[in-house]
Amino acid sequence: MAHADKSAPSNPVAAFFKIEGTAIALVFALLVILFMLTAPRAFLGYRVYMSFMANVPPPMIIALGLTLVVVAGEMDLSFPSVVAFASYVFCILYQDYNWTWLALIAALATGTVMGFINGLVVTKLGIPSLIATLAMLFLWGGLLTVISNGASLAIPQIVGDPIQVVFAGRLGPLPVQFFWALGVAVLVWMILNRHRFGESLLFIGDSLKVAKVVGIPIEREKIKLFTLMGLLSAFAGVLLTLETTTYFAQAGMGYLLIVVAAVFIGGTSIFGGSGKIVGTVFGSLIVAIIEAGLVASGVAGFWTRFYIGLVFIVSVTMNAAIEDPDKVPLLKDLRARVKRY
Amino acid sequence: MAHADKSAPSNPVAAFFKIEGTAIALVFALLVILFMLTAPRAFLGYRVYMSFMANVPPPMIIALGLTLVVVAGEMDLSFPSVVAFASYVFCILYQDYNWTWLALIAALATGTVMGFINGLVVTKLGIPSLIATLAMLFLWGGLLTVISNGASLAIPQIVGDPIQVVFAGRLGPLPVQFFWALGVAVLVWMILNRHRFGESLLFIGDSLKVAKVVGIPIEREKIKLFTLMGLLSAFAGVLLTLETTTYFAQAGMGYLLIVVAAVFIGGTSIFGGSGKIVGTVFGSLIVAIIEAGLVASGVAGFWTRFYIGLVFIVSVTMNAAIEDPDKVPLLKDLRARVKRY
Amino acid sequence: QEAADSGLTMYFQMGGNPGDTATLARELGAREAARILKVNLIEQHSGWDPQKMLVQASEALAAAPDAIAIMGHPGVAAMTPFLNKAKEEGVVVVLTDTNLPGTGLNYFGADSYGAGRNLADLAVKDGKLKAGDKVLVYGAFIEGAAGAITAKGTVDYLKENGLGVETLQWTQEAVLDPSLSVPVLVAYLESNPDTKAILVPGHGGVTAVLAKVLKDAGKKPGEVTAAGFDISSASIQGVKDGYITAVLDQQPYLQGFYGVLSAVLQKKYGLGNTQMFTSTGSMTKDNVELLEALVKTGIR
Amino acid sequence: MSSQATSNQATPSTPIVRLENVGKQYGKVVSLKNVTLEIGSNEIVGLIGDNGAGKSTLIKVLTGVEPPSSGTLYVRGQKIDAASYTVKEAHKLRIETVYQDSSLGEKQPLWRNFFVGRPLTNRLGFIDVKAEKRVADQIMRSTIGFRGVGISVDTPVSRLSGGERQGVAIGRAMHFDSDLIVLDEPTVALALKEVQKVLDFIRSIKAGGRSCIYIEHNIHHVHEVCDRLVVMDRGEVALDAPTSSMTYIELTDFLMSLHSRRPAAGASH
Amino acid sequence: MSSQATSNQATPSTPIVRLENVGKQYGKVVSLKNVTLEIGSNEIVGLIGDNGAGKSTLIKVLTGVEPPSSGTLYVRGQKIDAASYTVKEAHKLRIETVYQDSSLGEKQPLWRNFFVGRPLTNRLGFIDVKAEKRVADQIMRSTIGFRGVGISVDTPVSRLSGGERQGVAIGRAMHFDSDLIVLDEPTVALALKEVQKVLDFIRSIKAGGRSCIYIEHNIHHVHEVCDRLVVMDRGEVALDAPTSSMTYIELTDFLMSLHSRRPAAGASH
Ligand SMILES: Nc1ncnc2c1ncn2[C@@H]1O[C@H](COP(=O)(O)OP(=O)(O)OP(=O)(O)O)[C@@H](O)[C@H]1O
Ligand SMILES: Nc1ncnc2c1ncn2[C@@H]1O[C@H](COP(=O)(O)OP(=O)(O)OP(=O)(O)O)[C@@H](O)[C@H]1O
Ligand SMILES: [Mg+2]
Ligand SMILES: [Mg+2]
Repeated sequence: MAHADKSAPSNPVAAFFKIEGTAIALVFALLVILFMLTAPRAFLGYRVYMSFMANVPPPMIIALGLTLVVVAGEMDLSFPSVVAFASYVFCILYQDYNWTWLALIAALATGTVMGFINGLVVTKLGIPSLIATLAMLFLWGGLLTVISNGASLAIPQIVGDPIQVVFAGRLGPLPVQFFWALGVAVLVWMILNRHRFGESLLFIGDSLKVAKVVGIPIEREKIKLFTLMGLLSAFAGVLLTLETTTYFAQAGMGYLLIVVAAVFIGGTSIFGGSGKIVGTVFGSLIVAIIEAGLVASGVAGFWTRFYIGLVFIVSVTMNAAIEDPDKVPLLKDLRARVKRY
Repeated sequence: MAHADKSAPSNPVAAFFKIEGTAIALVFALLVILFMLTAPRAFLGYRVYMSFMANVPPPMIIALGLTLVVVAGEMDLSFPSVVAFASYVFCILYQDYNWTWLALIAALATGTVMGFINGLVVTKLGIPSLIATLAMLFLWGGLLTVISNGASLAIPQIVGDPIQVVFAGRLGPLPVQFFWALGVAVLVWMILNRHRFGESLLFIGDSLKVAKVVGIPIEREKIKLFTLMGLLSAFAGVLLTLETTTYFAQAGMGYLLIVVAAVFIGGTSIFGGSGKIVGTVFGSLIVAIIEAGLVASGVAGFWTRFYIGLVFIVSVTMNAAIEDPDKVPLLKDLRARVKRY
Repeated sequence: QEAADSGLTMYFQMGGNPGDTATLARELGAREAARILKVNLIEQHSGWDPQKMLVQASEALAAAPDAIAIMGHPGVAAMTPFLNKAKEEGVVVVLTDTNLPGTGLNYFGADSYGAGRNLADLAVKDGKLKAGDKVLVYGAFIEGAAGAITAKGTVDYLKENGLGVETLQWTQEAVLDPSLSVPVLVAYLESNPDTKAILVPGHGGVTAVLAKVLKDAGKKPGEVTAAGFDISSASIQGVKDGYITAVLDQQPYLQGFYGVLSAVLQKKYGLGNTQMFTSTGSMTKDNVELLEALVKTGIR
Repeated sequence: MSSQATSNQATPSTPIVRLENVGKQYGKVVSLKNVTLEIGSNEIVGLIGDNGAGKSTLIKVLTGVEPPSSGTLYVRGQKIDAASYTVKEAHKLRIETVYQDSSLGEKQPLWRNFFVGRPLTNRLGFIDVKAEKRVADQIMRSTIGFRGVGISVDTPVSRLSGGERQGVAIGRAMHFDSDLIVLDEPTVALALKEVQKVLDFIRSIKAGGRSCIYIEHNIHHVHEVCDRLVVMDRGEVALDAPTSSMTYIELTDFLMSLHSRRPAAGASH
Repeated sequence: MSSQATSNQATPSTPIVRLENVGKQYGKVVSLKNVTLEIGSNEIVGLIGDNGAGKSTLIKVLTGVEPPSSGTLYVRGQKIDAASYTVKEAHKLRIETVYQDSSLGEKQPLWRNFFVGRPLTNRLGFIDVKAEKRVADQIMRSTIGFRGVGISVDTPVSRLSGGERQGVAIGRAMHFDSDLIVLDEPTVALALKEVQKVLDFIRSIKAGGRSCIYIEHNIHHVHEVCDRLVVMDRGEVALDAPTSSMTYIELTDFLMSLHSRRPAAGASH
């Protein structure tokens, strides 16, 4: 039996950064401080933050759902089409039929059904989810164009409607949707870490063989997973629509890389079996803040994209290094060498 | 010890479809036949095929490289920027300095160095390759726009130059680049299935723990892998440039989803440890033919994307079902039920 | 009467993705003309990728149709081999959206460069901008990208008139999901409170969120001049609310319609070398009500 | 070859499980061939045989991990529908198994591995983490092997030594007290003292009136604790007899002689 | 506690490997503590101890899988640089290991698993597949366990039974004839006859003038074939003595008494 080394300094700082999310929160804080220094006018005011809080929720909610999907060792690339579909359903029902709460329910139901079908395709046809959902991205997107006839819709009249106030209004200057996103984050955290469904996902992602052998109904849980992902994407779509009061045919497509980046910057492993919900929350914030921060800092035109890439790499590396320097091979080597000589 | 069942009919058809690539080749053939029926005007002529053979090689070569990356359980999303970078280097050296073969070498060297750096980022910083290469996609892309100032270049004068004839000329009606792509396919197949480097990749993708324990130098092999991927992407970039005689700043970006789709339609598993080179070749062809075929068949505009998604799903399912019906849970269930009642 | 029974087969490059905002009206126009003229219309979509436009042009040619409509994004040099081949085979080639100067093809679209200048001109006049005022141009500055020529026109005009021009390249993500550009532009305005105008040369979606940007940045209607392209329901609201000064319109419906029509006419009667700028008009406070109805149908 | 070809449904107590002509085929490989076997209540059955004889496969079929290719399965006299028979179903029927291949989620903490599939939840399905940790800790310390300070219930399985892992799997089986406990080479990787605990556990199964299937290559152990011996050979049951009918030496001789009596059929392939 | 505290570099034949004050720590967990140990040429050393005592960790350090946290490693008197010491390096130094955790690529065919890391290649690095298959087939059939028709060298490891897998790992060790062969619980999952083969193999190592470290919980086997016994306890060497100095009974008693003599230090954590 091994010993806990009494002499090993039980470093309280190191222990603190073992708590879920503290490391990535620090990275985010550093980024904000950096931008406060380089772009004080924008980042010392409150407006920029309000704008983030209004626009981050949709991708953040999707990223939270995707985190669960990744935990189970799967992928979902079809969410942009689900976002657009839900947005369309909501808009058209609101505009043409004057539905409000029912329109919300219909939109969510649409996303849920789409997610359910994604789940069926993945489990019943046995197609790896990455390619299956890529195909569904096209399929749903195409279907939507056919149904909507490609039109875009605007529902400016919704501003002030109770449904808009509840989901995308302002509490003072604070955009309400941000609290919804935080609510979803708490819920998803609870599901993953405290609910039997989350436990199933953890084991499914860890090893399908083990999951089967311990009696987890793999197929059913996967279908539930994709269904939930559909529901969350649809909710994101509705929030987006309520904030912009418009529907575009490509709505959601721009989120594809962003959401994927948010999940993995948050520190969730692509190999499944573990997931960091708090990480995803901050990952979404980091992804959202980078470009605005760079632009406000006056980074010259074409350099922005270069720096976005750089900040991605630095953030991920710092997140790992703060949690445990040995996770970064370069630092590990350095430490080993310093120790030796 | 188990017995081989003497009574089990050793079905020659089933055996045939166990040979690598036969199933996916059949799927491709069926697709071509389908389009011959729905769009005889285009698909009974030879010219459509010449057009494919001229345009498929770049994404096919990248997909071949990506297959190796996926075999090792990694991802590379940075290739579009590498394609563009190589294309730029080639064009500018050809145009401004009159380099020809040297321009080719410089372009390939550029891609190789970029791939090498990708490899360093993945191994030395320990960043998961999906997010690392996504970051590098932005970083390299940003750098290129800065260097090129966002300009496009055209080198129409290269038509007829030996370098163009060798790499993108025509043998009768046949585009030479297709043979280069096939050559790369053979080479990559040999590397994966017959070379020690390929064996290392197979074990690395299968289990890092096992790879370490059997003495595979994981870090070095991964760096080699990303370097090779960079080289192949650069080669694809040069072929692309030679065919279109132009460099676009966004060159390669359109390949992102296409190449990923080609690899996974080809049947390579996202979980690593195995890869189907022949599958990737046909996967690339299928991806290329779908849209053109649907368009030529007169599928009404809005429906195209819907059908692309559908054909993806049908192709992947058929590929699996032809190889072994039990791979498709739906068919397996059906068979079990039929057997029972 | 004869022309109406054309029976031609025509490949038509529509631009982005099926049904998206910058593509839809062109599709509808082309389909309408095809219906009337009994043209077998085959639609291609490139996602605005010049590379893909080239590939699709060669695929179209391989199918030996009567006519092909292309776009000029790849540039003259890249398009020349295709044009030569098409000529050899007697396939009629029509251009829409972006011109290929010097090729003498039938062209239907905006004078992109001129439209860009026009946008700047409108903004300067309506927004009463003076020399030295700081103007942000948010658009595409990468050659070959959709909107790059327009952006150049805008920037050139502003510079010629002595305004302080700042350029900001939009991202691929923001082009697809314009709401993503909101925090970026808000951050810019916060950092540069002396900005007098934001101009968006060439993107309906981004134009549509301009009102939101100004609201979020705490600007009052008219405080910062905003102008952009492509009339949409959202930009109509922006104009009504006074946040958006002017929206230029390229009337892509006409590009689709005339594109097909001219191909038929050229094939049947050899009537070619037509060039038409489909619009120089714009939407402002004065005509916004009138345009609103048409937008809902997808025609504008 | 099976000595129990005739049905014995006439016995007063119905057997806990009964396999009837069960076959299992993986592609061309036949792992089980016409196996008929039953496990009565309150008996410890030793399952032995060569590597690859089909022992683990038999267990997998029995516990719902793999559907049989042919044949029928009865639990307490009830015919089981192979299509819907899963591990979860087996748990409900009070069959508990320690599999030979690791059945632990490597990245998951020990306490989750302990309760996975059957967590302690409230009505909404939320897990009572504290209770789970407490119980897991208790079992791990009091029964199988964790006395040190290096490991706690929060340790992920990937950090455990080979024996410690096996300990978790067995502890789990001990906790979920069932009517039939199936152990597939449970003592593998265990140290001396722990092996004794496993044997004691098997005896306690018997004492508690429950049943057990015990797979083991150490004939010594099998002979020591089992009531009945079943020898498998190339997918078939080669022997099914009470332990008392054979001495340890006789059994060893029988096993050694198996292949000379039945030469490998057609090594050509 | 270690009985070999003093250096014995003065012995005529330098030991094959020598660990000096080697420690290994995983985060807070100390798996090895100041271990000093050497393996001389042509000796069979039995390494025993409780689950989690640190045996496998010791092996991993010794064979380049994990770098030690402290201490030094000598192979044939040469100091080894921990930073550049890898499994490949160990292979070059003619150390061959069968690890406790599976070291087989599940999806790969048997023949690849046999030669991986050391394939038979031509000068360009291309593998001679035919030769590899032939050799693998030969070893698998003639030494460890595959006589049936179900399995061939093309079978992926994931389809093998537990014992068959272990057979592949041992077969590999038998083929690459080395100076020091390390076996971490090699008989696990093996059937009676195959266990005998492994023991015979160990004897043949001795006969061939080579050395072996043999980790095993079955004290019987250890006592039977080993020249020297090393008992590990909580990361330290608790005993290092020639087998002849202790009878089987004495050894068992010693092992059983270990923990009563050394109560677990500070179970509070
Ligand atoms: N998934 C599978 N696919 C193909 N063959 C398999 C599969 N699983 C097991 N087999 C084969 O079935 C036979 C029986 O395997 P099984 O695991 O039941 O043996 P076992 O008696 O448990 O052996 P051991 O004592 O070595 O654990 C073996 O020859 C094995 O190769
Ligand atoms: N990667 C790791 N991280 C943390 N702790 C570890 C790791 N590997 C091993 N340990 C711990 O080190 C101790 C020694 O483990 P080791 O595998 O060496 O034991 P062992 O003597 O081989 O036991 P067994 O007989 O059960 O195989 C164990 O308590 C284990 O929990
Ligand atoms: Mg077994
Ligand atoms: Mg061990």
